[in-house]
Amino acid sequence: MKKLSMITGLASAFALAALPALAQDAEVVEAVVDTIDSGDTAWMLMSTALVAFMIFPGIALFYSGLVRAKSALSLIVQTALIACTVMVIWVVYGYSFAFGPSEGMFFGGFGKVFLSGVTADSLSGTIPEYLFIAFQMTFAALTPALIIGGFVERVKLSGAVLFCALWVTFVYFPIAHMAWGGGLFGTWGVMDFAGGTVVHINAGIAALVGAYVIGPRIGLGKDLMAPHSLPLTFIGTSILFVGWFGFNAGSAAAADGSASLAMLNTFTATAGATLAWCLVETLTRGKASALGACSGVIAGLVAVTPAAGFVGPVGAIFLGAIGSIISFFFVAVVKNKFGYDDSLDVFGIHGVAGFVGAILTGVFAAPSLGGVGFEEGVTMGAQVWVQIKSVAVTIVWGVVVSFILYKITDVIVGLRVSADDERQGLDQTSHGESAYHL
Amino acid sequence: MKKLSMITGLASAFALAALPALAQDAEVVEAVVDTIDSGDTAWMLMSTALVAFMIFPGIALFYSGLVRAKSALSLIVQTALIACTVMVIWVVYGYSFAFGPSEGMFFGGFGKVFLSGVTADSLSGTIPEYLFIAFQMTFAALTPALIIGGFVERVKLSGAVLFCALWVTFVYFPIAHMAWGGGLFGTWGVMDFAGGTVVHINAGIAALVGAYVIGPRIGLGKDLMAPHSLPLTFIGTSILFVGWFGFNAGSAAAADGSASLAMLNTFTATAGATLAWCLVETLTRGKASALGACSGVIAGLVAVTPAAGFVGPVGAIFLGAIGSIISFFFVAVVKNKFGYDDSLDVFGIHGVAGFVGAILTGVFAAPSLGGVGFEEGVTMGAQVWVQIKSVAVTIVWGVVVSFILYKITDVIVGLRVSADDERQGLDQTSHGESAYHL
Amino acid sequence: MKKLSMITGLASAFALAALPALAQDAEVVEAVVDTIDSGDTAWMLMSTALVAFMIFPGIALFYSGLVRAKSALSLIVQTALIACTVMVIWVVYGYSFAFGPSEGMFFGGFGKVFLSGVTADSLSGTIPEYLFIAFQMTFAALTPALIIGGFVERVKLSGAVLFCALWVTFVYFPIAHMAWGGGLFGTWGVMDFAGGTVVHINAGIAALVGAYVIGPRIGLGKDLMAPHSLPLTFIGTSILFVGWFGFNAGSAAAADGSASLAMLNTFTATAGATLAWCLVETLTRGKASALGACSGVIAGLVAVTPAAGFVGPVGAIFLGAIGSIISFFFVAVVKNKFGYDDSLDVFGIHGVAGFVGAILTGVFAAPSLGGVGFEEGVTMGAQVWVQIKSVAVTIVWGVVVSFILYKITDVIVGLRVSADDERQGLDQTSHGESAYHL
Amino acid sequence: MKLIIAAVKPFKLEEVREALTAIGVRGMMVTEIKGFGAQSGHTEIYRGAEYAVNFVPKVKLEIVVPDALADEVVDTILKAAKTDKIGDGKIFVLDVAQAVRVRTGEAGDDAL
Amino acid sequence: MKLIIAAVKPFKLEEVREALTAIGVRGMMVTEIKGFGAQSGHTEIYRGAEYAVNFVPKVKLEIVVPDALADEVVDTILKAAKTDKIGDGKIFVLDVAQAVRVRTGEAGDDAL
Amino acid sequence: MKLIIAAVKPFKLEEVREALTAIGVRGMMVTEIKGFGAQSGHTEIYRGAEYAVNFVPKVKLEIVVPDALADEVVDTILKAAKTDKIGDGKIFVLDVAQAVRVRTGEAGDDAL
Ligand SMILES: Nc1ncnc2c1ncn2[C@@H]1O[C@H](COP(=O)(O)OP(=O)(O)O)[C@@H](O)[C@H]1O
Ligand SMILES: Nc1ncnc2c1ncn2[C@@H]1O[C@H](COP(=O)(O)OP(=O)(O)O)[C@@H](O)[C@H]1O
Ligand SMILES: Nc1ncnc2c1ncn2[C@@H]1O[C@H](COP(=O)(O)OP(=O)(O)O)[C@@H](O)[C@H]1O
Repeated sequence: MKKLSMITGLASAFALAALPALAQDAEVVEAVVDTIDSGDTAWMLMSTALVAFMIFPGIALFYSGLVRAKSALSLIVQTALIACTVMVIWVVYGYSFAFGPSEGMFFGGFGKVFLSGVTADSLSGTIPEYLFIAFQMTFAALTPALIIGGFVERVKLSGAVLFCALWVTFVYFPIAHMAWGGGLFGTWGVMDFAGGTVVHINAGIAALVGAYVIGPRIGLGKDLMAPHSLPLTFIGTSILFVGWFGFNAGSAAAADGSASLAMLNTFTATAGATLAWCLVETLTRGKASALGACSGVIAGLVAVTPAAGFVGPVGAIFLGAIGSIISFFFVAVVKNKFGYDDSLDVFGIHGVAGFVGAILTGVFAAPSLGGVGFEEGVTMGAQVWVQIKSVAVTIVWGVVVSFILYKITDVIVGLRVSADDERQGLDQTSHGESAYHL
Repeated sequence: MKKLSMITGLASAFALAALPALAQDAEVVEAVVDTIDSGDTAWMLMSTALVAFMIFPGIALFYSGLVRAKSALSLIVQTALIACTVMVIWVVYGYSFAFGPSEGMFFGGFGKVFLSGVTADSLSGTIPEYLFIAFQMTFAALTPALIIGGFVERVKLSGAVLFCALWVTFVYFPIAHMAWGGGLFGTWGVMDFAGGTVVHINAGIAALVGAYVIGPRIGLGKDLMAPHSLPLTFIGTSILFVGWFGFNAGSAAAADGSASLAMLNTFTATAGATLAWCLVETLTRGKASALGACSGVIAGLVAVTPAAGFVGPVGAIFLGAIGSIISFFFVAVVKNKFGYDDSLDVFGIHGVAGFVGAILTGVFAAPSLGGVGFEEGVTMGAQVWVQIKSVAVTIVWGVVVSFILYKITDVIVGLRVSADDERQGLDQTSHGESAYHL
Repeated sequence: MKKLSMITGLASAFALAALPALAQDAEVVEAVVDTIDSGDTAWMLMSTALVAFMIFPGIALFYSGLVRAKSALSLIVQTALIACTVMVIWVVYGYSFAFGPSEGMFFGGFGKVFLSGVTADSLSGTIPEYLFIAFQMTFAALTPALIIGGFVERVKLSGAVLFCALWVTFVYFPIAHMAWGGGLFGTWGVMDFAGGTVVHINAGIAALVGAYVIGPRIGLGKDLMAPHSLPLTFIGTSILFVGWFGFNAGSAAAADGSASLAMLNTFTATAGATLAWCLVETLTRGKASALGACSGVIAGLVAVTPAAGFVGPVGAIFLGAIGSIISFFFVAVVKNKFGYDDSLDVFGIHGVAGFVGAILTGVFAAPSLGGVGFEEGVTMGAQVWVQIKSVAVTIVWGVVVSFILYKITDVIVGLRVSADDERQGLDQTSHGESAYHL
Repeated sequence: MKLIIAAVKPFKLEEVREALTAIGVRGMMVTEIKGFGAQSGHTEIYRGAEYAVNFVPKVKLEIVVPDALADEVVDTILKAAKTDKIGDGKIFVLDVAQAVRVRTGEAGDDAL
Repeated sequence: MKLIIAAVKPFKLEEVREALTAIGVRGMMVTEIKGFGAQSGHTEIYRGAEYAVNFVPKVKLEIVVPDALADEVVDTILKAAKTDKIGDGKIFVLDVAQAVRVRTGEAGDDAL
Repeated sequence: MKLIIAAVKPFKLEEVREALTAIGVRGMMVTEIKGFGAQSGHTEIYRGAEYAVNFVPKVKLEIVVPDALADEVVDTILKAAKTDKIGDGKIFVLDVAQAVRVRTGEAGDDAL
């Protein structure tokens, strides 16, 4: 709830002074805004549906199109079951762990397990608490679904689902609490408008660790592993793009100027990033590609996520472009020097553009660069330092805990299918189906 | 209009006492809420677009992917022309028949044919009446499009369109009037938040009768009739899922706590249902499938439709799971014992999960199970009895009238294409096209 | 901004008298409506996302499915890069040229380059100016993306992008200023609710000129050039349909009765147009086709664009049907008599249905035909004459300037790829990819 | 040994395969092809553009069998693929010089 | 009888079919294949991953004709499929022992 | 000249192609086919409906080579395609009467 309170408070204070998101006393804010606003509620209902759209079918299609036809359905089943599992966990204890009433730095406590105490009248800022729960649930369900891009075409369904259930419990909820639930990062005054750290860096790290633990696909670097359907990937990309308006502008938790700025920035950062990726492609190999355009779109969206309501529309173009170019070089050059198989570049795009976005939010938020400015008394240097600190905590936490959870999962249900099953394709061997009968 | 008035009234009374939807004197309610609310209007505009999205392309893709490639386009053309025909009928007389001013139990009368008397200033609760007309129009257009899943790959286009035109006139409008227009079910105090009876049971019944009258596909049980593109079906499923937020949360007719609860329940019921279907698949045959996940999603959405604003988020998980499991056994076991070819399981999923949802709404609405409770003085048993009665009326009406209308259609334009045309595929023979030229 | 002010003013005055959109003194209106309305903002946030959805992936898929598989990705890359380029241009100078503070008839001036002076507090009517900027940006980005349908499978990527950058600067921004920015058409009192002239006629003309300048595809009339995936085209069509609710109902710039009417009309006009196209197909060649249904949908949407908030729901059915039938005959009969290759019928549908819609808006707006009526003292004849005049100016401007810009582009980067590249397909030769690896 | 090539109607594939299995054929290669012959194709119209599709979908079976079995295979396909309508297909027989099984290296009739 | 197998460029299919029809060929089987030969393939790059696609799309025609017609068929394909650029394709001729029409059971040249 | 037809496992295609190139084979035609043989297919279930898919995906290679090269080609494929598991495939050898290169009109071994 605090996330909302904060940003709502921020929004109303917008005309007077631009403040970064920081933890405030929730009760005080609630005393001020204690009636429902139907306009804010309308926008948050819609934003929630938009983020749901990013999961079903956004990320599933984006990923499904990128793998070989024989595993196209496995990404769909994995995404669906992971997201559904997290939704159940969310109402059982996830919401409480992340946004519960406890004053802890890392943990929201058990006070709201089974959503206890919440009714249709409960408010969170100017919107019903049920709606805030639903909105935040979509974030929690989307994030682990991003991770599976790191080890496609070889992971066991049960392994993927179990790992994600553990991961949200021991990584996502604590870090969400730190960032939005009144925990550590909040007390530091981190600026993370829509979850660059909690969602993207977090997922990128877990995917990288997973790619390392699970090992590369059989035939990597030898067999043709070209995307089986780029139109499918493009549909997925576009749905992610449109859904991201709910993700970013919805994070204002209101239908106001801050949401509007976040939306405009989401457009311009994406535009800058897409043009940048295609330009670099053209310069380095003579051709701009459709997968390049899609990759640029995602890189831009990731980069602008923490910055959406804090920077100006022109600054966002540069922010998106920088995130995109660095991701490009990571994916096209750096990655090839290492042996790991982060198959769909979850780390290369979500992780890398996530880092860039988190740091640059602290830069482009400066009023001199068109941003809304820092909190009273905070300098750009100080803000960048806070940004770096919270990214660093996320990385360390993510690497260590994810590694342990992969190992535990491997022991309990196993992480990888047999070589024969992998060669035949997961659709046949794990799901008993074929994607196409044309 | 009454549906809206009711639920709007309900919503504002939410804090005081939880009441099932029941027919009230519309004028009285309107006297109270007679100004437009821009937030409610914003959400209903969006909800209307979301339900439209369920038709174009939601249900069309869901169905199209499930048939063989040679008939992939026929589902698209049929869906489009049926929906468009019903939209025209709706403004001509449909709205009047369903929501017209008459006091009848089964019929709204002719008072609003051609939308006579409606202007841009007319209100329906807190939203413009034009918007209420548009919202309800999408329900009327979607429902018959569901039916055609019962007899795919063999029905004549003209037969399908004519039947649906007759069916909305003699089945949908009367039952919508009974449930929402101040008719029979309303006077009984039925709880049907978003149309489980009017839409899903109704469509399931008509599809079953159609499958029986039209007969099975040539080669059923012998030829490979596997879905030609499960990715297409998954896109359709996801769009149905996202559109359903408009369907369910939009049925609150406002951007408020009731809509928020309906949205959250739509998520959790779907999650419970999807996990349940895949779990049962895993237990019975060792593999969870993509089509299983899609089927679970739909079963959950159908089951929660009547319950959306009445049950609690945890209750919804169970409600979805139960609806899903019963649908699974129906589709995978019971259906095979009979010879009919309800090709895409419209009855098996919309009908069966629709029954389960309608009955269980009367159970899970109990405050002891986390629901919002029954109307003053109504017991769980009494409510369940009302639910059963309205389902029963719908079934009897649907079976009898649908059967007659199929026969009439068969006489006028014919229902089934020739065996040769069926074998070559409807795309070539009815539409002169091929879905793919790869 | 004036567009918004006008229509907002209109909306509030709706109860008293129905007025066509006309240029008013912006300051006066702003003095009246100077506070943000969260409901209007919520709807406009959503409308903006919906129009974005028309670009990514709406129009790209619609076009991509219609070409041969070997060029399927080229439409995606072109759409993406054109839209992103225009977004950058928009915040740099486009918004200023179109909606800037200058009093000119054709040009908004440099007063708002780089969005100078706009903050999160700036309002445009009842919504934040940032949001108005974003909403209008999606129109500016969509329109040139429509044009490329005129010369698919043969245009150079750099040529397409450069042409579109020039075209928005010298055609779109001036005409948008004339229609909505307080320029020429506004002073005439044109009725163009959502941009029939600015968007559709404009794009149709440019496509036709492009098809003529660039020349037909190799093998036209000899090789099989059937759509490679009509399901893809249908998905695109449906997304355009749903996105168009943002386009049309969003053009009310508020969540009110006018938006509701616009939405309802968008439905009924589409229904009329789709039925009409398929009926004519059935009468002329015995079969209704899926591509016919998709074409009818688009023709109806185009025709109702200028009329959306001005005509009645029944009038809209006829307006859509007339636009559809005339487009059909143009595309199926007239076009074949000429040698040009407007490959995806941008002129045949957007241009032709655009003309029909623009003219008929002046007819069906008459109260006697169920419309909201003309401005005080304006007769139907006078209004039709204004509609014709603004269409004529658009055509002349569009033909002349577009032709010059194509020639300039051809000199600078070239417009057409080599015959060998065209034969092999743009995906391989321009983008280094294949759409499918099945 | 003989290579028997047969072009038949797609919906007859299963029936033919079963009939052949019944007489002891243990392997074949199946390809989806476009057939051209007496059976005419169809016309597709996309908006104004009309295309004559001159080919009809068929499946091609290629079966290598010992000489002794060849006639029976031809007869069996003849019977199973027949619908008595135009476009039922053709069967061609060619001589095969050698056959080898990859897994074992067996050659000649043993490889089949 | 002869079986004539030809691999040609896809966009030449219609031209070849028409030329063959003109000289009296009444049937053929057409398959989309991946060709490998002197004409080189191309490279595709997906993000960092580069794939050499060594095959070039071709169509394969299989035509059975009476011995007397074989040379003319070969010549006709030669002429119609030629673009004088690398990758124009190959024609192979094989002996056919027997041909049968499924619909009628006719055998030999009558079946063609 | 000989026509060598081989049905092999799809993921072995690249290896076989490389091995053949190494011994001087300069062309081939590759087709995706459905194989039927000792290797059994699989079952797919869609809701209640169960389908036995009796065919296994294979690729078919067709290579025409001078008589002298034929045995080496067969041996090379044997080695490269082998996994020692069921379904490794078959190789068939047929006589070719004539070969022509479309581009140049060259005939016989020169055409290969
Ligand atoms: N001369 C031929 N060479 C190769 N294939 C042929 C030949 N004639 C026919 N076919 C194949 O047989 C199929 C059926 O032949 P068709 O002439 O249409 O009917 P029918 O077999 O009834 O005479 C064709 O589609 C084609 O694939
Ligand atoms: N020895 C061969 N055996 C079978 N098919 C061949 C052979 N050589 C070439 N082909 C086929 O002919 C096509 C064209 O051959 P290629 O060598 O590329 O060009 P060209 O015919 O101009 O010499 C190849 O793609 C392949 O399908
Ligand atoms: N008699 C045959 N004629 C033609 N193709 C055959 C024949 N037998 C096998 N094949 C092909 O070889 C493939 C492998 O054969 P199979 O019997 O499954 O395994 P194995 O080669 O290990 O004995 C089959 O899928 C089929 O394509």
